[in-house]
Amino acid sequence: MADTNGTEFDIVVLGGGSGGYATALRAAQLGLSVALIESGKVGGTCLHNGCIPTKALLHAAEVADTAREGAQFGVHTQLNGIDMAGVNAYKEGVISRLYKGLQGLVKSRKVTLIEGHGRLVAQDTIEVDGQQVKGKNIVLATGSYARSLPGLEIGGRVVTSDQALHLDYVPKSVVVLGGGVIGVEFASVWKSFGADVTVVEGLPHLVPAEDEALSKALERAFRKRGIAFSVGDRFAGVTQDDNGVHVTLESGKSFDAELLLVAVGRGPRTADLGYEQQGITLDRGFVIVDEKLHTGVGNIYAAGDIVPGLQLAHRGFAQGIFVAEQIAGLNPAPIVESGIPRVTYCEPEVASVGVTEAKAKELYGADSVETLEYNLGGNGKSQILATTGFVKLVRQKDGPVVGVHMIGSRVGELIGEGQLIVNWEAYPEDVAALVHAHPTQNEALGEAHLALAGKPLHAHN
Amino acid sequence: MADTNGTEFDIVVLGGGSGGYATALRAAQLGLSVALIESGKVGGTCLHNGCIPTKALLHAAEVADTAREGAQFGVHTQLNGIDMAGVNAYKEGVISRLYKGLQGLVKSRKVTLIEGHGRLVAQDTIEVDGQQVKGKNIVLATGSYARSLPGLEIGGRVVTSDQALHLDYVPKSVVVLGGGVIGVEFASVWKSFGADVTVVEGLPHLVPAEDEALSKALERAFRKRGIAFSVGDRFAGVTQDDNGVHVTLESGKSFDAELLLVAVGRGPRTADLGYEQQGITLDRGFVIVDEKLHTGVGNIYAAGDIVPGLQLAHRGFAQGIFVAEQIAGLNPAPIVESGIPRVTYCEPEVASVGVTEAKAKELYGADSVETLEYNLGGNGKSQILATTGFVKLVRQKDGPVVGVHMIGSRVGELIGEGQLIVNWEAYPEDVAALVHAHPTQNEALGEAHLALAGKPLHAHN
Amino acid sequence: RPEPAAHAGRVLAKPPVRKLARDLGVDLGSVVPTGPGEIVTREDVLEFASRAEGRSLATY
Ligand SMILES: Cc1cc2nc3c(=O)[nH]c(=O)nc-3n(C[C@H](O)[C@H](O)[C@H](O)COP(=O)(O)OP(=O)(O)OC[C@H]3O[C@@H](n4cnc5c(N)ncnc54)[C@H](O)[C@@H]3O)c2cc1C
Ligand SMILES: Cc1cc2nc3c(=O)[nH]c(=O)nc-3n(C[C@H](O)[C@H](O)[C@H](O)COP(=O)(O)OP(=O)(O)OC[C@H]3O[C@@H](n4cnc5c(N)ncnc54)[C@H](O)[C@@H]3O)c2cc1C
Repeated sequence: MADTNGTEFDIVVLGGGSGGYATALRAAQLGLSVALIESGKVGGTCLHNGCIPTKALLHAAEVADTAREGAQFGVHTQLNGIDMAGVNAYKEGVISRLYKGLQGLVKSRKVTLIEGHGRLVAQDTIEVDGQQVKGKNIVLATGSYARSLPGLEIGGRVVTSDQALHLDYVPKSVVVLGGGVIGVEFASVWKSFGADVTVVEGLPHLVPAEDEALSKALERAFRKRGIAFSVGDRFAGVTQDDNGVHVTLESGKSFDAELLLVAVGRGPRTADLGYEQQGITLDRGFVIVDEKLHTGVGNIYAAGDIVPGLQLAHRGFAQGIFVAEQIAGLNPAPIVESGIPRVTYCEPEVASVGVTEAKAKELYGADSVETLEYNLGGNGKSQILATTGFVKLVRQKDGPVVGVHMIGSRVGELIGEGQLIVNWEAYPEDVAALVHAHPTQNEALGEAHLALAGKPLHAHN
Repeated sequence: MADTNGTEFDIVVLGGGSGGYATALRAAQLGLSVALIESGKVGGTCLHNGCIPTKALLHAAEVADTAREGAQFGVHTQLNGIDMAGVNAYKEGVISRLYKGLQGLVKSRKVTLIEGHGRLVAQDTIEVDGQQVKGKNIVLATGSYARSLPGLEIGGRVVTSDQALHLDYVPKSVVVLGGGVIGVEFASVWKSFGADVTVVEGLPHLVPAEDEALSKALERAFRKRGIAFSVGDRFAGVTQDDNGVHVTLESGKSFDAELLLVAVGRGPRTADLGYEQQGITLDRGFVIVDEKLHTGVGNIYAAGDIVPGLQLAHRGFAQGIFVAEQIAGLNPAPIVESGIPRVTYCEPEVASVGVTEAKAKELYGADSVETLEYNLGGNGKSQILATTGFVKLVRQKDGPVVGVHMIGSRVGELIGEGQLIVNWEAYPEDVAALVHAHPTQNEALGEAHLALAGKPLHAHN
Repeated sequence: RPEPAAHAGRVLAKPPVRKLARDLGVDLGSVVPTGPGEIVTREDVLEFASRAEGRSLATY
């Protein structure tokens, strides 16, 4: 471990995940001295057990689907099977290349990386294996862990994403508990890999945080793909034996499968780290902060999944950058949570930014909201990809576009454009004035804005 | 044919391709009476012999590549061959669905569609099969045809894209004359389908209209894919017999192949249509217009490929919409040609909007231009897709981003975001303030802008 | 002299300028547009913000 006795850093960051390392990298760039304390691997959940490995699995799933469905494009392809060892080697290869890159960055920016488990022991001190690391500012970024339900024990055939990412076989059948982002992504992967999949969601819809139109469309798409699901019926219990799991719901319905994936959300990793002792306010384990991500205690800030809100890696990046700039005195503009883009990488993909129709009506009044759906049936490139779906826009009447919601293969990449539109408060007319490249999928965004501006081109009035 | 004797339309449009039908649809929407004259099929080159069929072939090519390369992702896939009858059926299926949609639109907007070959016989009259169609305004949109070189005759084993799109077999080997958009797209398709391909380009680079960095990167990528090419050496001649073609270049180099695709650009379809007789100025066949697309003669406008500039379908749409709005008196803002996005759909894709580095230096002075390249090696999603490439930004020093240039698999979809940035004159800081979704490819655009704004996150300073 | 564009319904500004104004706490409707077609430019917003800052400092 780096010997830091006697040094006082400008910033000490606890936790080297998306939120923590972004803080450290940006702070170092701004000329501050930074210690980054990490007990596992820099990169955290996202790189090692989250975003990256799941998206590698999803790409392997896409490859499998493509080979399965080549005939419809006139290409004689064949899927002979999934080699999970090979899939895992590919996945680990991607992680290790990115990990190497990140380690290089941390080093080249002269961040002092301290390996070990840290605890907050004073308002300006983190203790790591008996060593005191002092900072003028402290940033807490200890991230999250896979939650379970009361009485639902993880073990054996009952797994979370942590174990699911390391399976060395494709299960014959799986029950996925939770129809949120992580649940539907794994459901999508396993179905493509040949498993029988049933998603169980207690709320009335899959991806319940999304605009209802997207939820319904995803349900239709899953039905078509043969992914079974049950909504609006809560988990009651599970038993397991050598043959598999037996899952029951409150209604009495039950499902048998080889495996149960518990994907019911992620809890903040804030227990036993000395946070409360220093006066930090926790709410159900989450660290409460103000608009500037300050905890209200000393010079202690927080970033990433421990802060209530969207649990997304790029929100962590944004908060990390924000905190570093705030500490450096740059007075950055606060992050607007609804302006953060959200992508669910199942097949078909779901992507959104800004507010849902329901939320917009709540904010602006039901009469002051206008929406428009543009069907991908009119979009040449989507036809070529043989995908269906739509773009749904939400605007304030006579005002800017406040929500972009999409479903369809590959639409996740269109959210880059969507986020500029929403965050820059563009009017439909601003977008409609710019002709989109033909034939692309992003053209569907253009067409939707043309239509919302009252001048649809490839759409009926 | 619709009986239009005696009617005077607000607008008569000659040619029902991208430019013509966009004019007609927009004008009808604005309450104008419109006649649309088309000798072939509404949709023109783009729908029937251009954008759509080529992109269908390119998608079939992607499917083939995916099946060929599944092992690297741990998926046992196999490519057993290309069934050109199947590929063509798929392609025709896409076209016919979109064609049906377009016909429905034309009908529902109450555009009078007149089938037949038209000629301009007076400043306000088009004659079609002896019938006089009169309009207060005339819009010429007769499009383009595949050009050849002097002395190079099309026929037999020497084909243009028109024939290439209808081949019922995969050639063993092809020489592609022309390394522009159409040439490299066909080269990419045929290579993926298993042919030996050689591209011959007289200029020093492939895709010579692009920023040189993209040209060079595409050349590297083609080399890696085993697509042979020769640049900076002009075509001298070709002979053909039962076995194939024998192509020679000015240097004396020669190539043998089963087929020669001539893709040396597209000429305006303006001969023998009465244009000059009515006083319209042609330059090498192109119709000369002012900023408002007016020909300078009567109320005659022009749109699409017959107007000098980018020969792209969406430019045709934009010009069509512009002309309709201009005639309707809406006084639309003139189209900035450099703001039109450009995508080349070969593998890897090439996409750009705004000006190249060279052009920017010419416009603003060599000292007033700053550029930045962000390598897709640092982009998680690109690593997952196993693609390489980069995003290159060009900005005016202390000014807005004036060019976005990209290469890599699937980057064509990122140009939607690129075009907002360039056309809305965003500063790197404007984009850098918005965190992009992780892990997407559009994140690379975000990272590039972060870096250009002086605050790289996942990149070295 | 040109009037602020507020009353004309929608204030014209390129979208990134709109966002810049919000970040700087500038009400676009109070800015005098100098761009073509009465569009509020980036410079207009920056100039307005610096004048506003000067004023608020002066009242201390
Ligand atoms: C399966 C899955 C898929 C996901 N997919 C996506 C996706 O596609 N896109 C997306 O945006 N987000 C995704 N996420 C969410 C994303 O991973 C998190 O939002 C992100 O990792 C949060 O970053 P963080 O820095 O807050 O926490 P973490 O990434 O959890 O990092 C916290 C770090 O702190 C360390 N640490 C904790 N306590 C201590 C201590 N006391 N001492 C020392 N070190 C400590 C941990 O070892 C860890 O490295 C996914 C998550 C999962 C589980
Ligand atoms: C192989 C290929 C691939 C392409 N790929 C793309 C791409 O991916 N993206 C892109 O943006 N562009 C692409 N293009 C270019 C695009 O097709 C053209 O830019 C677009 O079609 C131009 O539209 P237009 O209306 O000017 O002409 P056209 O589409 O050529 O339409 C002209 C129409 O007028 C009709 N016509 C002509 N003369 C008469 C007459 N005297 N009387 C009656 N009717 C008449 C014709 O039958 C035709 O239907 C591609 C072109 C080719 C050849």
